[in-house]
Formats: sequence, C-alpha cells, structure tokens
Amino acid sequence: MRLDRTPQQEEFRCTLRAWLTEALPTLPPKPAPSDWPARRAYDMHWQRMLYDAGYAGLHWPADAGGQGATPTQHLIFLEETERAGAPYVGAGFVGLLHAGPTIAAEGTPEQRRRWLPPILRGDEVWCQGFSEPDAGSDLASLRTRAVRDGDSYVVTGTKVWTSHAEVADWCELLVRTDPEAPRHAGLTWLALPMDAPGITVRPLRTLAGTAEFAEVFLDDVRVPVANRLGAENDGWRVTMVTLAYERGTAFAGEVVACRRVLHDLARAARRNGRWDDPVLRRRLGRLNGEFTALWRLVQWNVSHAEHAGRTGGSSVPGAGASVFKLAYSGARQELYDTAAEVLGPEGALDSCHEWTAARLSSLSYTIAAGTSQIQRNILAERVLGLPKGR
Amino acid sequence: MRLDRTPQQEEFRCTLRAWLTEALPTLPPKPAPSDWPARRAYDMHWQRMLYDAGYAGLHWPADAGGQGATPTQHLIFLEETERAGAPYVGAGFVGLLHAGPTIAAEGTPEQRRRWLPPILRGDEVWCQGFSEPDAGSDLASLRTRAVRDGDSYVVTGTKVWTSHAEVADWCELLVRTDPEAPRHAGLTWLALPMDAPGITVRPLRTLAGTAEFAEVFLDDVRVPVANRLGAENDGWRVTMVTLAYERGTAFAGEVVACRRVLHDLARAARRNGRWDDPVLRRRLGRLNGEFTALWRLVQWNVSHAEHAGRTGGSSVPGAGASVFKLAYSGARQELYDTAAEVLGPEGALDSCHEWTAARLSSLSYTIAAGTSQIQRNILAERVLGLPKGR
Amino acid sequence: MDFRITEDQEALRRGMRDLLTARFGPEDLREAAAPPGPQTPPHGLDRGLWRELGKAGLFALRLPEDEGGAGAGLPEAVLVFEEAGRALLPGPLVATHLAAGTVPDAADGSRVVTALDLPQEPGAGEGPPAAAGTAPGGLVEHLDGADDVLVLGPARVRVLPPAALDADPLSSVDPLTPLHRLRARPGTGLGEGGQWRPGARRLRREAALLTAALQLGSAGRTVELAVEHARSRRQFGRPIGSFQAVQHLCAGMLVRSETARSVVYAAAVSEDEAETAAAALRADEAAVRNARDCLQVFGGMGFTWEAEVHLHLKRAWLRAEQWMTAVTAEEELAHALQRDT
Amino acid sequence: MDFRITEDQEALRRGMRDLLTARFGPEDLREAAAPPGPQTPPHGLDRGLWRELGKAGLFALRLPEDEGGAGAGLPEAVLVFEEAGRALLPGPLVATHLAAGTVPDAADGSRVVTALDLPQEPGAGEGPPAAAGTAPGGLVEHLDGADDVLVLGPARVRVLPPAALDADPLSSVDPLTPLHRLRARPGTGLGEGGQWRPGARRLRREAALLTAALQLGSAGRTVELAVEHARSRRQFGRPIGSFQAVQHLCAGMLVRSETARSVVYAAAVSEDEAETAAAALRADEAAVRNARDCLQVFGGMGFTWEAEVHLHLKRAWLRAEQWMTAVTAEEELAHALQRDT
Repeated sequence: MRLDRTPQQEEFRCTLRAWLTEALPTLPPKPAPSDWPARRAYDMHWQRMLYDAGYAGLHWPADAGGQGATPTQHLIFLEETERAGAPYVGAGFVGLLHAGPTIAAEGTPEQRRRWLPPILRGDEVWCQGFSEPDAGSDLASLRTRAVRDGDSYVVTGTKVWTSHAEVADWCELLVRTDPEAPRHAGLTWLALPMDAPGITVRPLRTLAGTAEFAEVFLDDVRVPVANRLGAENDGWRVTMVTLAYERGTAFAGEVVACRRVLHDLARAARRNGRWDDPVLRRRLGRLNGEFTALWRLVQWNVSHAEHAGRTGGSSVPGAGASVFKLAYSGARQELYDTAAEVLGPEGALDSCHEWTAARLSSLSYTIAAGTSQIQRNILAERVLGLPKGR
Repeated sequence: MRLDRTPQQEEFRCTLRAWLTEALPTLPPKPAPSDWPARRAYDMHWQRMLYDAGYAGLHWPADAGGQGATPTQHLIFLEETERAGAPYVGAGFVGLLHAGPTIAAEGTPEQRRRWLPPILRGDEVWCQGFSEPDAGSDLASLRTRAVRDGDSYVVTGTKVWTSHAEVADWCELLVRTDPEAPRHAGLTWLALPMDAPGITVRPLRTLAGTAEFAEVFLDDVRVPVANRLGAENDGWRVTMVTLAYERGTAFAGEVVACRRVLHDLARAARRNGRWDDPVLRRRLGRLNGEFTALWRLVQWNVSHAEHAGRTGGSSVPGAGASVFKLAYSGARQELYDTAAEVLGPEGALDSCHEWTAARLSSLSYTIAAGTSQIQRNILAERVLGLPKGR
Repeated sequence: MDFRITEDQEALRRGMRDLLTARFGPEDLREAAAPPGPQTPPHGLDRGLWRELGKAGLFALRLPEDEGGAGAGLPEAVLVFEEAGRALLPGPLVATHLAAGTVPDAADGSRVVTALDLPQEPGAGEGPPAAAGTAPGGLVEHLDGADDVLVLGPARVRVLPPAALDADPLSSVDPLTPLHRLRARPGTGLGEGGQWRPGARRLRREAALLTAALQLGSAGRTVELAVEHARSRRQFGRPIGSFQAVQHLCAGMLVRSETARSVVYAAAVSEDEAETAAAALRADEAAVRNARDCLQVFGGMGFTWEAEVHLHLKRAWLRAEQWMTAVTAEEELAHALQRDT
Repeated sequence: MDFRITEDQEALRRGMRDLLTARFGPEDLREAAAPPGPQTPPHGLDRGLWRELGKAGLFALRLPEDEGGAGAGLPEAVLVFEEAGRALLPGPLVATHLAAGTVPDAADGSRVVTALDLPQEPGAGEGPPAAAGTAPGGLVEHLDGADDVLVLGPARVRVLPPAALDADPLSSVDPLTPLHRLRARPGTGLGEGGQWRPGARRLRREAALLTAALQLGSAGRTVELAVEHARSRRQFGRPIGSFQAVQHLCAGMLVRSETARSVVYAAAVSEDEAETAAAALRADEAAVRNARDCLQVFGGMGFTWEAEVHLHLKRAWLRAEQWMTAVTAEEELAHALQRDT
C-alpha cells in the first residue's frame, strides 16, 4: 500500500504543473454558458493547447495517437488541472472519453486514421446518440431503426439526452439493424455526420434552466456503411468494450473540486457566523470525512485498474466503479444541500449563486450514467452474487 | 375535524381514571422478567381486576361478552392506562387481541361459550402458532401438517416466535390440511390445548438476552375436530378476518409511552449537561415533532375506523395501518438511538439500563408483524395501486 | 373526538380543487413557468385569477359573515391551502389571507398583499430592521406584484406600501416566486409612526401553519405524480412501478405525506404552538424529500424544465425557508419537552 | 502510488484469518457468547488463544526485529486487526498491541493489557481524573482479565496495575466485552509519581485507527453474513436475495464497508490526524449500520441470541464509543477544513 508517487510520477506532475502555470494565463476569457458555439471554440482551443503540449489523449494507447499514460498519471493530470483551475474537457468529452477509445479499440486502420487525430487536435467534436425517450435505464430496448440500402444505412428514430449535439461534427450512434433478433443482438454502432440531411436537433432545457442536452430527431438519414464500427448487429459488444474501459478515473477531477468547495464552504461559514452552529459545523466535518474516503477510493480503484492493465486485465472491477458512483453521487448532493445551509435562504434561493446552480445540477448525479437503483442492482447481482431479481 | 372529546367520552375517561387511581395501588409487586409463571399470574390478576370493574374485552362486541366500546373509547383506555402506569396486556395479548376476536367472529355458539369467558376473566392464556422457521414473511407457505384421523387431527410440525408458549393453556394454530391445494387454500385453524401429549416447548433467547419467545415442536399431537374454527381448509380466511379487525389502536399505548420517554430524555439531558449540545437538543425536538405527528395519526386512523364501524365497514384502511407501522417502527428505533446519545457511553453500553434494553428490543419493530419491506409492498401495491412486483 | 374531514369541509376542498383544475391545472402551471432561466424576469401575478380566488373565499374564508367572510376556521383554511399547494399556485397566498381582515379589499382578491417577517421590531427612529442581513426575514416574495406589505414584528404588526421597503430583486430559484432581498440601510421608515398593532404572534403561527398546508399539498401531489409515472413508464419490458426499488420509494413518499397530514390538520384544530412547529417541520420535510424522490422516480424524464416535478422541489425549498424554519421548529419542539409533561 | 495490498501483506492477513478460523470461528464465537443475559457474568479471556495471537505477531508486529517484532508498519497492523474484527475476537487487542513495546511480555501474549483513555491528565496530588463522570474515557474493558492498564493522558502515558483503578463493573451490552466504570473518588493515585512518559498523542491516534480496522472487519463480515443468508433463505418460493429490497440493503452495506476500507487503509499509510478521524467516523458508521441492516436481512432469524449478528451490532456500538467518537472526529474534520487548503 503506497500512496507516495514514484520519481517518474513526480516528474510528470512537476512538468505538468509548470506547463499549466504558463499556459493557463494565455487562455481567452470564458464564454457565456448559453453560447454553445463559443463554448465549443473555447473547449477546442484548450484541447489544441493540450495537443501541442503533448497531453492530448493522455490515457489513449500510443498506437491511437495517445500518450499511453498509466491510470495514475491520468489521475495526476486530473488532479493538477483541477487544482490549477484549468478548463474541463467540455465539448471534447464524448470524443476523448468514449467515441475515441471505442474507435481505437474496434476501428479499422482507415477509421482510426480518419477520426482519431481530429479528436486529439480539437478539430472535431463528437456527441453520443445512445439513449432514447423509451430507452433510458433499459438501453438495450432502443428502437432507432437503420435499414441497409446499398452502401448506406437509412436511419430513423429519436435520441435524447445528447450533450453538445448543437455543435457536434459527429455522433456515435447506436441503432437497431435487426428488429427480429433478441434485444442486445440486433444493434449496430454507426458514426453519424451531424450535417447529414434529415437531422433535427432540439435543445432540451434542464431543470437548472440551462440547455445542456438536446433531442436529436433522425428522419431517413443516410449513413455510409463505411461508418460502421465492428460488424452489423455487434453494436452492443462494441459499445460495452469501451464502457468497460474504465480506469477508475471517472469523476476523479470532480472529487478534487468538491474537496475545494468544502474548504470554501468552511470559509464562507466562518465569514457569516454560521460556523458557530455545531449542527452545521459537524455536518461539514462529516462531509470532509466522506470526501476524504472518496478520494482514497479513487486512488484505490485507479491502482487496481493500473495493476489490471499491467497484467493483461483491462478494467477496474465493477465493484469499485459502482461503489464509487453510488457513494459519490449521494455525497455530492449532500455537499450542495449543506452549501444551502451555509448560504442561508438569501443565497440558497438565489439561482445565480454558483452553489445553488450546482445544487440543482447535482440532482442528476443519482440518475445519469446509471441510476443509483441500477448501480445497486449491479452490486447485488454482479459483485455480491445475489440471485437475479425478477 | 374534532379533537375534543364528547361528554360520554369524557365521562368514560373520568370514571376510568378514578378507578385506576384506586385499583393500581392494590396490585402486587411486579414479578421478575424471567419468571414466566409469576408473570402469567400477575397479568391474569390484572385482567381479573379489569373484568370485575367492567373493562375486560372493552373493544369486543357485547354478544361476545365484551363492552362493545368504540375505537375512541379503546384509545382513551390505552391512553389512560399507559399514563397511569398500569400493566400492559402481557400474557393476555393473544387471547384478548387475536384469538378471542377470531373466535367471536367465526366460532360456533358452543366454541364461543367454551373459550371466550375464560379469556375475559383472565382464567386462560392463549398463544399463537402461526409462524414457522421457513414461513415468516411468507406465512402462507407454512408446512405444519394436520391429518384427519376419526374425530381428531394429528398434527406434526414446528412453530416459532410463539410468545408465552410456556405458560399458555391454548394455542391458536394454523396448519396445513391439504398439501395438494394452492398455498392459501389448504390451511385450517385449530385450537390446540397446550397440555396435549406430543408438544415440546423450547424457549428462544432473543438478542436482548431475554426469553420472550419459544419454539413449539408438535409430534403427532391429537386435536379434536371440534376444536376447529370455520371449515376445513378455510383457515386463511378465518385468520385474515381478524387480522383485518384492526381499529387503528395497535401500538397506541406505546406511542403514549414513547412521548413520556421523550420528556424523560429531555430531563436526563438537562441533568447531565448534554442538553447544551444543539445537535442532540434539535434531534430531541425533531423526535418530539415526529411523535406528535404519530399520535395524531393514531387519532386519525381511530376516527376513520370508528366511522367505518358505524357505517358497516369494519376496518381502518390498510393505508393507515401500514403508514403508521412504518413510521412508528422507525421512530421508535430513532428514539432509543437518541436515548443512547443522551445517556452517553456509560449508560448506553450498560445493558441493565432500561433505555438500553429498550434500544435492543426496538430492533424487532421493523421486523415483527410484517417487516418494513412487506409494509412498503402493501402500500405500493394495495394502496398506491402500483403493478404487482414479480 | 372525530378527527375526520366533515362533509362541508370536503365540499369546500372540492370546490377549490375544481376551481384550480379549471383555472390553474398542470398545463397552466407549465405555461406559467416557461420561458425559464435566470435571464428571464419571472411572470407577474394573474390578477384575474387572484380575484377569482378571492371570490371563491380563499382570502375571506375566516372572516365573520357580516364582513363578507364564511366564518370558517383554520381547519377549513388548511384544506383550501392544501389544494393551492397541490396545484403549486403562485403568489403571496398566506399573506393576503392573513391580511384579509386588516387590509381593505384584500378579502375579495382586489388587492395583493405580501409579507415581511421581521425577527426584530424596530423602535421608532431606530436603525434598519434586523431582517436585513442573513435572516430569512430579509426576503419578500412578489414585492413588485403586491399592493401592500404586511410587516410582522415579533409582537406587533403593521401594513406598509411596497415602496416603503428598500429592497433589491434577486434571481429566485423558483421561477414563479420572485423574491426581493431587504437592503441593510438606515432610514427605511419601517419603524416610524404609530401604526403598529398587536397580534403578530398569532399571525406568525397561522402563517407557519398555512405554509405547512401548502407544503402538504405539494407533498401529496408529488406522490400522485410519481405513482402515475411509475405505472405508465416501462423499462425492461414492464412498468417501472413493478420494481421494488421504485415501489418502496413511492411507499416512503406516502408515509411522509400522510404523517405530515395528520399533524397539519391537528395543529389547525389545536392551534398549539409546538404542534404548529411539528406541522411545519413534517410538512417541509415531506414536500422537499417527496419532490426529490419524485425526481428520482422520473429519472431523466423529470430532469427537463417541462416536467412539473422540479417546480415542486424549488417551491418546497422556498416555502421551507418562509416563516418557521427547521431550526426554529426543532428548538421550539425541544423547548416544549421541558414545558409540559 | 500503488494503493493495493502487497503479496506480503496478503500473506500476513491470510495467516491471521487461518489462525482465527481454526481457533475462533463462528462456532467458537457463539459458544463464547453463551450463556447470555445480564445475570451471567461475562466470560474471561482465553489466555491460551491470547498467547497464540502473540506468537502469530498480533501484538509484536510493529516492534523492531531485534525486539522480537516483525518490523512491520501500521498498514500491516490494520490488516490483521481487520481480521480480528471480522472474527469478532474479544479482548483488549488494541491496548495490548500498543503496549507491546512498553509493557514487558505484552508482545508475546503473556500479559494482557487494557487501556484507560483520560481526557485530562491529572497533575500529581490533584483530584480525581476527569474521566470519571460522563466522558467515554470513564470506561475500561476487560479490567478483571488484564494484567496492566495503559493510561493515556492527553499528552503523556503511563502503565498502572489494574488494582490502582477504583472502578465498578457494569453489565456490558456486549456479552464478550466486560466493562468497568471509573468511580469519581479522590486519591486514586493515577497522577502520583513520575512515571508519565510522552507519546500519548501518537498512541491515541493509532488506537483510533486500529479500532477503526476492527470495525471495518466487522462491517465486512456482516456483508458476508447478509449475503449468505439472502442467498439461502427462501420466502415466496425464491431466495429473498432476489428481491430488490433485500438486494439494495446488501448493496448499501457493501458501499459502506468499501468506502470505509479505502480511508482506513489510507490513514494507516498517511498517519494523518484528520484522515484517522475520517477512518474512525466511516468505519464506526459502517460497522453499526451494516450490523443493523444485516439484522433486517435476517429478519426473525437474526433476532435470536444464537445468531452471530447481534454480537456484531453490540461490539460495533461499544467500539464506536472507544477512542475517537463521532463528535470528536467530526469536530476534528471540521477543524481540518480551516487548516489546509
């Protein structure tokens, strides 16, 4: 059990920190949250800076154009960029963290050449077309149809909860190519160019009042067969290969950020006198204990993923990821509920206050990327080996 | 919405209170908790006093020898006896609250004559033989077999969680008479004399260290067919008729007692200085709010049961009973967890302290008489009308 | 004792429900809440609806009949406020109801009255009210839309024109309840003159209770919403309401709303201080936690602005900070444990 | 960074598990706990087992090799203490381990050492220690069975014979952990003489951490027990573990034990004050709440004395009051928020 860094890790951190100190002041001002083209430009500018400095695709394999960094290096990267206040991955999220690794793992040489470099350079933005109005937790029930017609698939259906759809160049799309096959067996993965005729994007306002997501309507959209990743009807496996490519670093940067918010809360509470209320103070202490544990759980999961990677395994055990997501999503909600206590009504009821906005968006954490109920099912059945529920 | 008492109700209360003031000092000293024969004698003595004063079977119908009191009067009775520190129903529990009402509802005139008066007079004690080691939440899966042999049933099996089995004269027994029939359809209700040959009673120690329950082993025990209540294979309905005879008064006395304990906790906390800790003080305040609400919920349920009784209905709606049981069992556990905080380690870790003993026994409240999980199922499916789980 | 809703009370409640179904149903609610966003100023009050509410007796209910009221009591008021909470009706309902006997034309809905809860009553000529700063009393709802402000000191009460309050708007988290924050500046004139009258303590207790009734209505409504959704939404080939995880969320919501109901109704009958605190505490918790659980049952579907659920959560947050907060209620209830036995 | 259990550590852990499986398995635990009841005096310690534990290195583990130890660190100690907690091994394990370098013959299990946690160190000639009264430090476990008492003041530490403590037995809620309560009487002699030595602060932190490791072991064990039961117990024609209500209880237990594990192990490596507080807090909560949920999964079956479950709950209650309590841990962690950034 070692928590100290190796000399190489320490060197990586120092170099990164030095670069961040120089690079961050050169960033343009942050765009307005509602200006999506400006946000894309900003995020891609940052991605290009990372690319030029040799940090793009840090965790991607070297043969896909990445840096082949270990999960621990990736963790250090997330920690340092968060501490330095660097931009988040933003519009590059799907390309860098999902579509890209999927293409790297399953694409033909030609597909890899076509799609991977623009992701790393910040030239092209990807979005994800998986969920549908009637296929949320039960993704495998998706109904968007793709019918083969010569060298193309003709795609019709509706996708929902698609982030950055308005500014994306590509969409990684999961479609049903064989309606007769069992649920998981008739799906196919396609790269959809977002400028193809027949696509309509309708922004969705979230309860926080912002347009983070969109619905994507597909009406006889033609997608070349060459844009298919893997075999026809093998899309479920293709998708899961990458979902399983979890190195324990998901949300790691956010945990660092939450710990900083906790310190800010303590400072704010001391300033407005609420620190003297032991109920609130002990609640903050309890949260500090919780986030301390979560941060160590991240390191634990990353170490195990790294070991698994070295020894030929490829994934952090499901236990680690689901335990972490369950605990973290609850802790994040509790953090911003506590922030409301620190602020008092005048701040907590002011939707312009960043902590109130964060409180609202924290509500999605027990829902998105697998509800807490689904995570508990996974733990019970796949990790604890309880008999399958009916 | 009226919370004040009618003149008749007020008179009932005054008369009862006056009687309690006179009667309670004449009680013998309380027996040791582990001396079951003495406990039986004490409880039956109290029952006889109630009988002589005209309070026995208060809520039983008049034609069964009871007083035909309304649920509100019963509530007043429970409130007043608890406030006065009168004994609980104790060993008379099954006879007065379950077996008796079942016999009153389903028995032949002869059966009613034989069994009801001794219950009211405190002459005979009943216990309940329903649960089995493999039939807990799923009572209908019980396997104790009864085979007809001439004028008798020959009964073989094991019953568990039987209170007062060591000192009972009779056991209301649910047995399987038709193993071929669907689960609920092959059961029969029998009155088992506890001195019949073939019965072995083994006391069970609970986690609180006391012997509150017993296992009852039945080995070819002969029970006269005349002891059968209702028809053969109709035992499930017979049993449920009485379980549905719930007037909202279950646990009502306990809620009164819990509210008294809350005041005692506040007094103890002020004495030992822990009252000055706002975390504890506010927790006590919150509990006060919870038990205030629970007490009003009891009155709400009782009023509705009373109205249903007047208008031909017979039961408090399932919602009321399950909502109350869920909320009360949790609140009681929280009460005694808070008591441990008030006491501090020296009291909370002392098993002789009454609050520590109560904390241990409170653990059964989310399990006995339908686990909280079963109660939630009932609310979801029968009250809210959600589709049946599979 | 007959702790049930009488037939007259039921008729009153049903009248209010019918009115609100017709005039402020879920579609109207959604429409009123759109367009959203911190950039968009919140909608003003619907004066026509306000007058209809007045005509239906929402404000005059407890006035004597010779003053145009119905001579009803707090239990009746609680029932109609529960309906208002169920519909998530916006506006300073509690303040206008409490002002009905005091402010001319408030009773029939011709005037809109909001309220300011002052923890400290300013003496004449003294500095700014203590409300400004961090206390909840520093917030006033619907100040721009109101004709009068009912100012409650700890013991005494007065009425002021909205312009007398030196306050800044803030971007309210509840899109249908605009808020102003009092500025801490001397010379606002709140304490001047001799118009302070007694009776604030009773009004404050009634305000807490009626707010609890609003919360109770919202808590009951989110149970309905969750159950409706769980019945109709299918995943994995069956309604999600057939999964125990969802069933038990809904059952827990019902437990919260029904225990809150018993104590809110009882406090309306008993008019007891501590019981009102219990009602506020339980109803606030039921409204907030039910809305959150309802969101969880809705999953992604509830996370859009168009869904009604988030409006319940935001209103519940806001109402929980009005009048009697959890801290005050818990301390009051702790205090009561010493008082009576 | 390689935050995993090394092969050597795993071998050490497995050795302790094998020893305990052979010498103090579930059957031995049940037997040790019977007969029960407040009337029956709790069992003494098994001196033979104690010596075997000593031989296996449970106490000497962290002593230098030339003092008969293994020269191991806190991480190794945490792993073997986790195993002890898993088996619910009774006895003053933490105190004897901490005393191994100080009290002759403690290291090899020949002597049993218990501890007294004094919030205030008495000056020579002063009155009674402040421990007596309501503070948790007023309780001593296994006083009758111990040969020595390690007394920890806030900064300094000393060793006393058990007879030097003026204490009354109480009826411990944990049948396998007898307790004495210090009497508040002057002249007990705790502060006399010059035998106080420095180092209490480190020992107290280590005691909190090793106690957390015991709790972690118990929390993990109750997950196993619940899962085993849920797999085998059938109701309604299927294993109860196929019901989501039971599945989700078990999943919640796993989340508690695994988050506690990460911070308990990390605190063993970092030896940080605040991280130790976090470890104590999370492990206490995991042990107590897992034991309660395990009881719920067991239903009536877990409510008998013979079931192992209640022993976990009672021990967890007791350990939660030893060394670092929740209040202290939360205040320490709040304090830490001001300190570092």
